[in-house]
Formats: sequence, structure tokens, C-alpha cells
Amino acid sequence: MASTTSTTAPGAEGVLQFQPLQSTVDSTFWMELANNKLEKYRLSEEPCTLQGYYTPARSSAVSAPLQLTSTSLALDGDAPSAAPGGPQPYIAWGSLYNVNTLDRFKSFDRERIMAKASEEIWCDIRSGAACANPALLNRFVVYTFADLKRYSFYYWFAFPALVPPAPMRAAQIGSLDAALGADLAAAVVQASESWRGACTDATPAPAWLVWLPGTNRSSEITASPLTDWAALQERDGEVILAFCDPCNLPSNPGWPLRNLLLLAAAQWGSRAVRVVCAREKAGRLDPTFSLMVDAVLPEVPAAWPAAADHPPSQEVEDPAAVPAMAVPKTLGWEVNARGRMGPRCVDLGPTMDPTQLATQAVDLNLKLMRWRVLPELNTEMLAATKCLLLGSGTLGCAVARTLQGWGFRHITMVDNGKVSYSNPVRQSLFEFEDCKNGGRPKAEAAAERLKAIFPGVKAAGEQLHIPMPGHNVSPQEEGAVMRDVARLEELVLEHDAVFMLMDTRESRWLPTVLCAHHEKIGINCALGFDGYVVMRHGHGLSKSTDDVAEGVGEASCSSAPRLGCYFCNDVVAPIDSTRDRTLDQQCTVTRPGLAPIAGALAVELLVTLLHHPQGDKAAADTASSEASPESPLGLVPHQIRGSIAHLNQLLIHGPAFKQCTACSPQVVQEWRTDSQRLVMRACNEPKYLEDLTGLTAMH
Amino acid sequence: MASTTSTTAPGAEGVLQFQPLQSTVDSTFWMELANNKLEKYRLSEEPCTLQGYYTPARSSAVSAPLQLTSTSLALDGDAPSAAPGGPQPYIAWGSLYNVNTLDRFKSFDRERIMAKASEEIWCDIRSGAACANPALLNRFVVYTFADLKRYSFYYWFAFPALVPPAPMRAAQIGSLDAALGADLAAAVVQASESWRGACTDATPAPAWLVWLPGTNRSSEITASPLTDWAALQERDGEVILAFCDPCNLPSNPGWPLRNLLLLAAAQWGSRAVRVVCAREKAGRLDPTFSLMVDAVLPEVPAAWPAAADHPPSQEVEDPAAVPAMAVPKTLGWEVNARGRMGPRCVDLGPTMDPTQLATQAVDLNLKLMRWRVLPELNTEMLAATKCLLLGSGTLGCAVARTLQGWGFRHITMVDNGKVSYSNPVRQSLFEFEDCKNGGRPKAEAAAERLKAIFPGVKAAGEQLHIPMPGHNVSPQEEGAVMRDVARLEELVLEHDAVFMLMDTRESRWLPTVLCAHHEKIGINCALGFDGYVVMRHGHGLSKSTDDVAEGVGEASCSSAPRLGCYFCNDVVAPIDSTRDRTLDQQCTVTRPGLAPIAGALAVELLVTLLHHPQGDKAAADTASSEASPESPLGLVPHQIRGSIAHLNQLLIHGPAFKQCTACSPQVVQEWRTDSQRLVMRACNEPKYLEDLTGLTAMH
Amino acid sequence: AFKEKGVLTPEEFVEAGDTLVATCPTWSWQAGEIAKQRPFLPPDKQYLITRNVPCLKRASAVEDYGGAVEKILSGEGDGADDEWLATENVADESAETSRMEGTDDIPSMDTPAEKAEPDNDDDIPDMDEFETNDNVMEVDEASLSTPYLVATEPEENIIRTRTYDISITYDKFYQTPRMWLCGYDEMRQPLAPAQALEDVSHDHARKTVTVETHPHSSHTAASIHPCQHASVMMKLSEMLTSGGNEPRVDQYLFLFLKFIAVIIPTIEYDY
Amino acid sequence: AFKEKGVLTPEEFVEAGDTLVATCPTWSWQAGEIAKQRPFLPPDKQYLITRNVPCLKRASAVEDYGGAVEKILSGEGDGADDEWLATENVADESAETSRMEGTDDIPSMDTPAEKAEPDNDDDIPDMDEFETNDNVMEVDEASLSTPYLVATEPEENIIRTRTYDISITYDKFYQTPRMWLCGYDEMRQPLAPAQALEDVSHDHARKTVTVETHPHSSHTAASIHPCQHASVMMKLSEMLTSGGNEPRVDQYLFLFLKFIAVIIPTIEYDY
Ligand SMILES: [Zn+2]
Ligand SMILES: [Zn+2]
Repeated sequence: MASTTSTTAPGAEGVLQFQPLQSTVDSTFWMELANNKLEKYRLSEEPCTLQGYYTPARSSAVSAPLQLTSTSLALDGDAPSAAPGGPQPYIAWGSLYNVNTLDRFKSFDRERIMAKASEEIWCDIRSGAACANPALLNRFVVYTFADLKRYSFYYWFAFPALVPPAPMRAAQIGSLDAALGADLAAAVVQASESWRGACTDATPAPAWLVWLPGTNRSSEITASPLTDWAALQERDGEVILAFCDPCNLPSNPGWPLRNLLLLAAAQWGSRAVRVVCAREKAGRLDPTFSLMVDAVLPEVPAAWPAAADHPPSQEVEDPAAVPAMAVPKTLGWEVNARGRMGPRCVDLGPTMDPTQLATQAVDLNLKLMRWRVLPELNTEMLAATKCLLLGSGTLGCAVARTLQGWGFRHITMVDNGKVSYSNPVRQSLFEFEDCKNGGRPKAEAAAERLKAIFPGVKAAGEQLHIPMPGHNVSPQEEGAVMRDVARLEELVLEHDAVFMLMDTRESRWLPTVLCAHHEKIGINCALGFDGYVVMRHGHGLSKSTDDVAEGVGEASCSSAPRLGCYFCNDVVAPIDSTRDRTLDQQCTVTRPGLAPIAGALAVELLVTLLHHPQGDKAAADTASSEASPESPLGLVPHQIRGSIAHLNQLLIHGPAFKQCTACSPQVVQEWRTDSQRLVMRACNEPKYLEDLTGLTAMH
Repeated sequence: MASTTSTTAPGAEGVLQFQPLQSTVDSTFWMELANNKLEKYRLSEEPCTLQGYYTPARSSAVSAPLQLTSTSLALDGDAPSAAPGGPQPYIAWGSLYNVNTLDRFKSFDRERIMAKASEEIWCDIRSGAACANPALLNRFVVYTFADLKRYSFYYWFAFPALVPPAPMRAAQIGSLDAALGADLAAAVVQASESWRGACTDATPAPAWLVWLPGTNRSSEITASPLTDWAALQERDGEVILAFCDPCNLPSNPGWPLRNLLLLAAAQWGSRAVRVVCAREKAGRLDPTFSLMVDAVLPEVPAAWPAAADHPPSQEVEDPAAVPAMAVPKTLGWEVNARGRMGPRCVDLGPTMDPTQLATQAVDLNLKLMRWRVLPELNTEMLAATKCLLLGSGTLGCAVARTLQGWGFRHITMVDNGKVSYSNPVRQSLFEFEDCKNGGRPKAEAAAERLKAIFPGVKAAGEQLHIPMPGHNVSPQEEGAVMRDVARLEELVLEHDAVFMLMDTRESRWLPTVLCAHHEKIGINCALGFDGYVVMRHGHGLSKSTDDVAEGVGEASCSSAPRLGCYFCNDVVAPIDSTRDRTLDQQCTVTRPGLAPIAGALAVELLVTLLHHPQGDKAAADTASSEASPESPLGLVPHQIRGSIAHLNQLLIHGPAFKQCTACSPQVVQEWRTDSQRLVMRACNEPKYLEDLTGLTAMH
Repeated sequence: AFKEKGVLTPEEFVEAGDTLVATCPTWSWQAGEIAKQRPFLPPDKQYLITRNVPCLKRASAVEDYGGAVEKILSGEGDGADDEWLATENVADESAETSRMEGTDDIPSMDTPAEKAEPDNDDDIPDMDEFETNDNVMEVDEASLSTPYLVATEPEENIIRTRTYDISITYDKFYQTPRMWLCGYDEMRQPLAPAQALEDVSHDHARKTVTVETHPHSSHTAASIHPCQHASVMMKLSEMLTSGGNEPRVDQYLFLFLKFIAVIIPTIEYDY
Repeated sequence: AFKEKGVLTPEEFVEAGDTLVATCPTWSWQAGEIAKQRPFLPPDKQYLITRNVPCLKRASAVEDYGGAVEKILSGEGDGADDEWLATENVADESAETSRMEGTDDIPSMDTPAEKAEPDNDDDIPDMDEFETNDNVMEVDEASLSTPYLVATEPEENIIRTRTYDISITYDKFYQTPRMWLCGYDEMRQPLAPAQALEDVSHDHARKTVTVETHPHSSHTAASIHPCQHASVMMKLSEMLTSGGNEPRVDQYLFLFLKFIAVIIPTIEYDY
């Protein structure tokens, strides 16, 4: 990065401006605070001692913050957690006030804790304690509220700086080597490094003195503690004040210098002092990055401040807490994330709340698929596609699970049955517990399991009976049946894709009609003993055009013929299941491997289709389309027929049948004209659908 | 069935033998008792009133039992639960003594309750109450212990019969129509039916009188209550006693007649009485099935029994309970299921215990598959085949679930990882809860889920690291690694089939060697982004023959060449995963539909193979074997390679490779010679396996 | 819809049930558990029951009934009414050989049944220890002594005389009656539901028997799955029609029981 | 095994870490949580960390670094050492266009990050209400006024200067180091792990970034998945060798960080 070789002060005798410290709180600190709150503090609001860590600035790009980590709360011993090898960080001592409620946080008397800290600092300056241990100048305070339900933490730091009687000014500011020359600067840095290395304390002192030989420049430059000030004044040469400067800026020192200069003015009576702002590059003090500041200090009379000047009682509520000693005015509250005066809030929910963790992990997993293999993958589109699963048995469970794997987020399960004891070994959303006491309703149990698998899914379960052609409806039942029809239509409307996963053929009729009418994607899946059919229905009949009136069959004017539905191959209307045993035998037995395969293929077919540029109007791919499928995910055939016994998969396609009893324009038109009449006659009149579509004439 | 038209009495004046009543307790009764015990009785052992139901005998094959159902315990009202339409059953009143522990049941003072019941019956006979309400003669007692943990119920019924001063004898026994002639018999039956139909009581009286006109046979035959006895004696004709007879035998009346005849002897002073034992056919009294008994009764003096004869205090513990009145000796304890004196026990566990219910349901489901479709299906064999699943991720979960569907009962899951937040949407045995707090160990969580799905499975989970060639083992680690090797070998030995479902190529090496050595079935499954390979390894190298010495490669003398393993196509030893990216890319991404498909195919392949007459030595079927596969379940190919993008499945086969780094005789021989040396050198020396097998020479 | 599709409405079920009860009073209507009442049936006419129906021998002893029915179901039969009656004769002729066939399967079916007996369970006390030496009954010459359950069958069959409580519920989904079997052994101990399969025609009927929770109580029972009922009833209706008889809804249950009698050939209930 | 396979033993990891810490004192060893210590590493040398590392701009602004690395990984590169250095130049040239490409992706990555801000959550009080009119600091002429975070970059970039705590753990399975990123925005507020992806080279590196629980603490962080590390390190070792330099185990981490620098091009840590 661009390095600053030299900078002039902002006008001779300009006011010296200090860069405030920034707090940086590691999430481990909040975890530790949360633990302590739960196990140690409980409801206590007594302050705790903190150790914050900071270093010299190490980059011209960012200042070094005051950092809190999990060890900041460790009370047993004052050694920081840094392990052998690197330089120890500097420690600032703080007081933590953790309150119990958000209200108490809002109304917290922050000036009281600021006053307490500043009094301590002022005492330490006046008593000389800060000279012996300059870390005392860097005391800080923070008050917090930990919302442990949400893993949200509210906090406000203050780094108290005592305001001197008059501003400090800078006569000159520049890089250390520019100010002293490269050799001398290197020697100053060298002496400081040695002194720091020789420091036997657990942590190094954040401020020290550097003595430059005067007339006899050949003497060695030395570094020594602040307590040597008076002694060094006796020697020939110059005494320079040095401190660990977290500030990265080329024209300003960092915040810790404020109290240090006040000490110099108040204790030593200095009116001018040269200061090394010690900074690092690559972990070592650096003469170019470090600054040299010629500071001009105000006079600080022994009696300053007068108690009347800055009566601390103005700011302290509790008269008992009024300090015995007059203390300078203090400032130093940190700004919030928007740069304004106010507390901060950190929400660790996303890294701590399991639900959010799961959501992130699942999203990322899908994005990895996009990034690594399939740039065209539109995971957002899948997440937004709403799927309706009619049937929550072996196929319904398999389809729902694969949908979840693809990141679909809206899944509605429909079924009319209850979980029985033979189900869980084949229906992968149920467990033994769901079977007890007569069994839980399947749709509800399945939806609940989807949420237990991934809390981020919007899953619903609905017990619904789907009216079936050929299954008589008495006049008394008509009302209930039509309510079921209405509810099913609502559900179809609310979703984008409808999976037909029932175990009877005729229960697929009404959903097929509804998909054709509402132009929803229909995916059909049916099992035999060792064979399966997975297919997509042809696209629906648009309401806006006159598709219906014209009839959209093989001779459609669209580029590819509209594809058939599940019923398009039939020459009889769906009446009862005994007529088609191959794939719809009721209370059927299937090989256990069949449902996972067919369910997975059904979902893969939908996903591939959704990525096809023509969507559900995509022409049927066949095996010969293999070379360059239009969907980036692969082939979108019309039907996949496979067998576990023969271990083959055939891609089959067929156009919509003009006399289809489910998807033909006649049926859809009749639905649009009078849906109740259509359903009731289909249920009660065996030949009705065949008459309606003209099938009868073909027999 | 053969009907009895007429039977002579067992010798004139033979002792009349009565068929004891049998108790039949509906499971609904036990359920109701269990409910009452939990919610009403709790620890009370106070007796409850029961209503038992019985009918006339309705079949010559079986007698009518005294039946208890859920309504037997209903105290609110004495109406039985039978609905309108059929004839009401007869009621017998009982006393239930339910005790709290099995010990109390064992030491129960059953004679006390018998004495109490017989005293009541005798009082009712003597007072005339039984004449007015003959149901009082059929009092019964039962004491029970309900083991609600096991759904086991212990019980012992007694149907008290008072022993008369001398045996009752039968002068004649035969069918009613044989005794009276068909017309008269029909008239008797008709009168009885009418009388029963006219009965305004909630339940009909179980005994009644039939009056046959004497000289003027043209008078109508009538039926009337027992209280009419004296009045009818005044009329010209014959008074016959009739009762509802639960006995089905052609030569014996049922138990209820005993106390009724004692009443006749004691109250009416009868010494001979004709009795109709009323029985039914098809729900109506039947003159052929019903009996006519000419009974000869002993004299019952007014003072009988003398208190000294049968002092009830002999049998009654508590002197306070000694009845004021002398009571005849009583008997009537029911025999147990073995025909001996003793209580019965019914275990409703199989119909009430959910775990047993689930086991039954799952078994039955599989048997249905056999019965309906596949007579050759050997479900017992599948249940006994032990499967070891190495890897409990997407594939492991899919395989385990399909195994459960097929009724495999021994499943061991192995994995070294923990469940992470991104897993449950793709790994079908895990849920969100399993991810929290760093995640549960996968193998353990998966095994637990298998049990939650079906408690009858023997599932275990084991955290185990599988040593991998090319993954360095330091000398310090060697001990731990060899312990892992030993444990893996134990696991392979304990199982019949080993599924390799890991996500790295090299982790499959050691299991492949172990399968070859121990002649276990090895099934391998690997995923790419949208393609999969499912394969079975060739059969192992027999220890007993000198397969190993001779080398069993393409040129084996067996009928079909031994098939290859996962590594047989390689010309380099497994070292690290970056060399084969297609199917083993680590931290790989796959389309979510892939694992369910490949996992299901892997299990179907095993099931089909297990049914093949040659077992794991079956030659590789290809698509051309389709016409007549040797396994009744279909083709057993060597490898199935499929793609979701291209929607195809290819059947591929390849012989074992002589220089294979995993299944070749050299490697297996080396394992047998010094397994530790083999594993250590494979892990630490990159070229070792290639040198060992001679691959190096081929490069 | 009896004629066309072999199904019944709930109202028709009640009508047919009333006729059955009136004709065969061994059948009666039941209310069942209040909590499980189905709203589309009258509260006191939820299902039909007949109890204590004898079953003298196992179905395996009278196999194979199934062939003829199978033919009809599969549409291969010529649909003549007498084919139905013929099955009863066929059965007796083939009894000898089928007995052998049938026994293959019985052991596997017996497994759950054996488990149901307390003696096999270590935790449950042996019933031996309960038996007393109290021979009160045996010294009573007026009591028929044990084994007192004497049937009219030859000795070896006595021991296997079971009884069944048979109930018929209405299945809303299939719109047909559905039959449930709840059995007892000769000592009136309940049978495990799977044991009931021994009384179901081997070849044909087991295919449709399931063990499920009885819809009007809390216990499980064997049930003839109704998925084929409608088609069979439709065939029967067609046969009646072709024989010149108009099928009547109120007689549905008689025909139904006739059909069921083929599936459970040895259980002798009235109809 | 560095030379042959690009992997390290735990002992070698410690050796390489000691060299890194000695050479670059901004790195230090950490003990981490006691409960999570790995037994095969010294208790006080569980992992390495360097904190407060600046990241002045997003990786999308300096794309595309990935191509060259991809070539090397796939073995297409010629393996010359300077190809590695070249990537830094390539980046600047293509910065303009890639910025446009990169932005496509950023919104989706930002979604979780936005959620992390309390303002979007109705339940969490708006931070507005906490702000005071107490202008103590603003009247103090000695305090550098807000925005006080002045960087040496042009104005528009200031707002996006992030800092990272970077740690390196040892991955026993892959036998390589593994890098973890824990970021803060310019106001020192923590970044959601997924936001760290913005500082990872788009084309190549995101493929290997996962968000997982840090092995030595309880929080989640973005991590470069180590599955490719060994092969890349082996390539680098080969390049060194072919350049006449013998690769030394203690320098492993320098090479490793050089490699990582390609993946996270804008994070300026020392090595
Ligand atoms: Zn159609
Ligand atoms: Zn091999």
C-alpha cells in the first residue's frame, strides 16, 4: 500500500487530533459472556473486570482496535491468552456492566460509570501510579445487555479521555524516519524493540521513554520506563515519549496518547514533548510507519481542576458516589455502526441459531452446485416454486425428500389416510411413533417431518379426499364433495407444480383437469410391482386464447404438439381401478426400491423442466436428443418408463389425445362452464366422460 | 353339519351331566378393563358388577359361550349393547374382582367369592326371587389381574352350581321333535319364540314354562314365566320347563339347567320334570337341535342343607362374612386352556403392543409380495442376511432405508463423521436436531433412526476410521490404525454383505480386500454430479482351495470368469482422491435425486443376487439376458451405470483384473500372510501396491 | 350402483344390513365405540356382527377353492352362476393334495401365533404354577368332564375347532362392505390376527388379507381387503342378471357373504 | 510427505507454524477452547491466528484470478513458478469487466448478511431509538470526527474496508492446514460467514468455501475446504523443485499462504 514518508502538521500549533479507539468484539467473547450470564452472573449486575487487547497499528489501511475475546472475561490471572512465539498484545483494563433487561440497558446511567473510570485514571495520574503502570491510563468501560433468546448483544463502549485545561497542539507531525533521519529512527525503533523484549512483566508497558544522547551522539540510544523521566532529564540528551499507537493514520496519533500527554503535563509539568507513535509492519516496529509528534501541552496547575469547574456531582446521580476529588471533564463514548452516538447491537443468531445455521448450510450447498458444476442452476427459482404433492405415501415421501434436497421451500402434502404400522419402512417421512393410536394423518405427519428435517421449509399438510369419477356421490354428499373440489382447486391455484402420487388411477383425474385448466405443471408418477412411469403432463389450456374452443391436440399450431396427460392413452374414462392393473392396482405391492427411484426421477424431471427455456411447453426430448439437450440439466422427456427387473429406462412420448377424458378441450371447457356439473356427472354417470369427449363414438 | 335327530339317554335314570359354560372374553373387554383400571379403579380392589352375554347354542359344532365385551363393564343401565334387529342376547350377572399384583392374584381367596355368589343364588332360590327373575340363577364370578405393561391379563371364571342332595338323573334325552313329534315340537318352539318376542323386559328371561294342553289338545300351547308354575299345575295339561341352552351337544343340557332344576326341586318340590333345552339354528329356536330332557330330581327337604352338613365357614376365611344361612356345596371353576384347574392368561401384546403390531404389519406386507406376485421371494432369507454399510451419508441413508423396505433386519452403519447442518435435506436418516451442538456421530444417529422407523430392526452404529492407502500413518499412529483394521475385519466377518458407500475412492480399498478374503458379497456405489455406478464385486477368493495360489483372473476354471471389483479398471493404486474426479471427487456435489436412485438400485441388486441360484458367483447378466433371467427377481448385472441428465442405464461387465490392487490373489495372499504389513506399506509407500501386483511392470 | 359397479352407498349398506339382520338374526347391528362412529351411518347401525361362528378345520384342509374365483376375477370364467356353486365341490375333491400344499406355508404363519402364547415368554410366569390340585369338578359326576368340548367331528379335528366373531363394516373409500375376522381357539383363547390366515383360502384369498385396526374398536384384526370387492360384486351381479334375476340392493350382503365364503371356506356363519 | 503428496504430519505442521510465527510475528499460536484441543498437537499450539487483517475491496473487484490456478489444478499449466506470480497482474487488467460479472452474484450472497442486521427484524428494536443527542464528542476538537476511519484509498472504497481474523488449523483427515476467515465490516461489526465469500476469488475459490463450525471454538466461520490443498501443495512443491529449490517442510505455510492468497486476493495478511 502507499506508504507515507513524511507529512507536515496541519498548520503549526494546530490542535492535535487523536483517532478514537475502536472496539472489536470477537464472537467468542459474546459466547463466554452468555455462558457467564447463565452460569455465574445470573441476575447480578455487579461490574466485572475485563482485559481488552490491542496492538500497534500494523497496516496503513486499518487501525488496531481494542479487541475482546473469550479470554477477556477470564479473571484468574492477568496473562493474556496469546501463546509463545509472537509479541504479546497490550492490555487495557475495562469494567463490564451487564444489565438484565433491554429497558435497563436503555435507561442505563452511563455517565456514572464514565465518571468512576475517569476518577480512577485521574487518581492514578496524580498519584504516580500511572507512571509506574501506564496501562492504567487506558482504562475503558462497557455496558451490555445480552438477549440470550436471540443471541443478540447490545453494548456501548467508552474509552475515557480526560479533557485538558486547553487543547494540546502539534508543532510537527511526520513519520519517524523523516523526523529523525533513517539511521536515528532505526536506532530508536531498535531500542524500543529491545526494551519491549526485555520486559519481564507478563504484558509490556504501552508507553515508555527513549533517550537520545545529546552532544555525544555516539552514546547508545536507550529505552526505559516512564518512571525514569526525572532521572533522564538530568542527562545530556533528549527524552522522547513513546507509546504503542493503534492509529494507522499518517497525520494523527491514536487515542491512548491523550491521557499520556495529560500525565506529562500534569505530573511532569511538560509544556512541549516529542512523542514516538510506535507502529508496526509485519509484526515489528517500523520507522517509516511510526510517527514523530512534537506536542505542545497546556499548563496544568496543581489545583486543576477546581471542584467548582467540573463538579462531578452534576453528572452523578447518587450523591454517595460523588468522588472526593475534583476530576477533569471526560469524554470517549464510542460511536455506533452508523457513526452516531449510540450503542451497538450484534446479532449472532446467524452464526449461533441452529435454524439459521441450517438455512445457511443448505443454501451454500446448493450454491456450491452452481458454482462448481452448473452455472445455469437457478436455485432461487427452485426455492420459489411451490409444489403440491397429492398423495403422501411411498411416492409422496420420496418426492418430498428429493424436493428438499433441491432446495424447494414450499411443499404442501395432501393425503386422506393415516399412518399405519406397515408404512414407515417404505414411506420415508414416517416413524413408528406416527403409527400409534390408530396413526397420525399422513399429510400432517409428513409436513411436520419435513420441518423437522429442515426448519426453513414452508411445509403444510392437508387431509383431503379427492373426488373420483365413477365413485358415486349421493345427493347428501354433494355439498361435502364440492367443498373438497373447491379446496383442491384452491390448492392447485396456490402452487406451481402438482405431483400426482396417489395409489389409484381415478384419483388423478380431477387434478389433471385442474392442471390443464390452470396451466400448472403436472407431474405424474405411478408404480407397478417392478416398473414405474414418471411423466409430465402437456401444458395447460390457456384461458386467454381460444385454445379450448379450437381444440389443442396433435394438430396444434404451436411448434411442438402439446403432450399428453396420464389419461391420454386411454379409450375409456377412469371408472374404477380394477380396469388397469399394471400400474394402478390398488393395495398394490411394489419392490421397495421402486418408489425412491421414481420419486427422485419425478423431481429431477421437474427441475430439468423448470430450467428449460420453454418451460412446460418444452418439446419431449428423446434419447436421441442426448447430444445437446436444451435444458442445461439434461433431457426433459415426456415419459420415463423403467423396470428394476430389466434395469432399463425408456423415454416415451405421445401427443395429447383429442378425446382425452381429462385434459381435452371439451373437458376443460365443461369445467369452465360448470365445474359442479362436470364433477357430479363424472362421479355418478359411468358413460358421461366418454360421451362428453366423443370417446363413445369411437368404441 | 350332521344334525342329531334323536338320541337315547345314557342309560335310564343315568346321572344327568351338564356341559359347563365357557367364558369367552373379547379383547374389547380387556381394553375397557385396562382403561377402567387406569382411570377409575386405580388401586381399588372392590368388586364390580359385570354383565355377561350368552345365547342359545346356534351350531352343533360349538357351544355358546358366556361372552364379555367392552359393554360388560358399563354400569349405567342394564341394557345390553346389542342394537335393534336381532334377538337380544341373554344376560348373566357377574362380579369382577380385579387385584393389583400377580402375587395377590396367586394367593387370591377364590372360595370366598364363590361362597358369596352361591349364598346369593341360594337365597334367591329360597326367597322366590329367582322364580321371578331366573337370570339370577346364572350369577358368575371372575377374578383378574391386569398386567398393563405387557397387555397380559390373568383371570379365572367360576359359574357357580349348587350341588343338590343327590344327583339329578335323566330318564330320557333326545331332540325335541323326536320327543314330541314334529308338529308339537314346532308348536312348542313357536310358543317360546312368541313369548320371548313379547317380553317387555330389556332382556328376555332365560327360563320359562311351556304349557301343553292335556286332554283337549286343540287348546293353544302357551309359554309363560316361571312364576306361573303353581297356577299352571291347576290346569289340564303338562307344564314343561324351558331354558336357553348354550350347550350344543345332542345328549347333554348346558350348565344353566343345574341351578334351575335345583329351584324346581327345592321350591316346587318337583321330583320329575320335562325340560326343553332351547337351541337355535340361523337365529331361531329350532325343534330338531333343541333337546327334550326328562329329568328325575332328588328330594330337597325344607331344612336342607343343615348348617352342620355344609358349614360355609369351612371355606370362608373371614368369620364376619359367614352367611347367616346354610348354603349347599358349590362348584363351577372353569378349567384353563389346557383343560386343567387353573387360571387363564391372555396376552394381548401382539394385538396391542405397538412394536409387535409393527412387526406383524411389516412381515405381512412382505409376505403379500410373495403371495401376490413373487412366490420365489424368500423373505426369511432377506431378514437373516446381515448388511454392513460403510458410509452413512446420502448413499448410506438411502441404502439403509431400502434395506428396511425389503425386510432386512440386521443393519450396521459405519461412519467417522458427524451430522452437519447441510446433511438432513439429502441424508434421509437425519433431522435438524441431529445437527445441533456440533452434530451427532452419523453412524450412531443413523442406527437410532432405523430403530425409530421400525423397532424390530437390529441396527447398530459404529464410529470407525477406515485406513486408506496413500494416507500416511506415522509410527505412533500405527497401533490405533491397526485396531481400526481389526475392528473393520470383525465387522466384515459378522456380516454377509458389505456396502461400500463412502465418499472417497481410497477408503473402499480395505473393505474390498476384506470382502475378497472373507468371501463376502461386496456392493459398491459411487456418485458423480449426475451419474452413478452401482456394482457388485466378484466373489471372494476361497480359503479352502488354492484359488489364491493359482490366481483367479479371467482364466479361472469356473464356468463364468470371476467379476471385477471397483479397482479392477485401474492401472494405478488408490492413492489420493484427486486422481479420479469423475465419481469420487471429495466434498463432491451431486444432483439430489442421484443418491436415492443409486442406493435403491444397490439394494435391489443385492436382493436379486441373493435370489440367484448361483448367489454371488452368478455370471453378469446383460440387457440381452432380459428374456429369461436366472434370478426370479430379474437381471443381476455386474455394473449399472446411469445418468440423470441422459436418463439412461447401461449394464456393463468386466472380469477381475489379475493385477488389481484390491481383489487380486497377490493382495489377498499378502493380507493372509501379514495383514499389518500390507496395510502399513499400502498407506505409507506410494508404489507398494503397484509393485506387489505387478502393475508397475505394466506402466 | 350395485349393478353397474358392484358398490354400495352408505344408505344401501344399511338397507342391506337390515335385510340380513331380519333374515339371519345371528347377525346384529353394533354401535361400536362412540368416538369412532362414522357420521354417514346411523349411530346404532355402524357395523354388523355375528359371534361365535365355528370353524372346524383349517382352510388348508379344503384347498384349493381359489382357482375358480381367480378365473372369475380375471375375467377368464364364462360367468355362469353355477361356476360359483361348483367351487364347493371342487374343494372336497382336491382336499387331499391341497392339504399338503397348504402346510408348507403354515409354519411361517404360526410364528406370530406362537409368540402370542405366554409360555414362550420368559418374563411371563408359567401357567403351570397356577394350576391347583383342587379336583372339585372331577369328583362331580354331574359335570361333563374335560375335554368337555365335544364336537360332531372325528377325534383329530376336535382340537382345532375355532370360533370367530365376524364383523362387516362399510368402507367409504371402496364403497363396499369389508369383513373382519376375530378368532378364538378351541379353548376360547384369542387367536393372533395372523393365525386367522389359516382359515382363509390359501391361494387366492391371502393375497387380500391384511391385519389392521378395526375401524370401530381399538384392536387389530384380520380383514379381507376390499380392493377387489366391487369388481367381484359386479361380476356376481352380472351373473344374476344373465340368469334372469334382477340384483337387489337389499340382497347385496347375501351375495357378498357368498363371495366371502369362497375366501374363508371353513367358517360357517349364517346368511 | 510434503514433496510427494503435499501433506503434512501434525509435527510438521507445528514446525512450519513455529517458523511462520518467528518470521511474521503478526501470527501467533493459540490454545483455543480446552475442550476442543486435539491430542496430536501441543496444547498451546493448536492453531495459528492473525487478527485485524485489512481487506480493502471485494474480490469481485479484482477478478479473475481463478483461471491460472484452475489451469494448474487441472494439470494444464506448464508448472512454471512465474505463472503463480502472473495471476496478480492478470487480475488488475480484468478488474473492470469482472466487477460486472461478479456483482451478479453478490446480491444472493448478501441475503443472509442482511438478515443478520437487526433493522430487518421486527422483533429487535430499531437502533435509532438508542441514539442520543449527546454531542460530547463532536464539540471536542481533539477528537477526530466521524467518519473517523480514514483509509489511504479513494473515497468510495473507504466504506468497504473490512478486517479479518484469519486462523489456520490442522486438518487430520486431509493432513493439510485449513484456513478459516472471520470478518468484520468497517465499523467492526462481525460479518455473516457467507459475506466472507465476497472476499474470495469468484470463479475458482468459492467452489471450495464452506461454512462450518470452527474446530477450536463454537462459532461458525467460512473456511477454504482442504480437499484440494494437498494436490496444489504438491504442484507447488514440484515447481519449486524444478526451479532448483528444495522444498522445506518448515516453509510449507509460506507456500500455503501464497496459494491461499490467490483464493482470497484482497486480504492482506503477512507471510
Ligand atoms: Zn389427456
Ligand atoms: Zn479388483
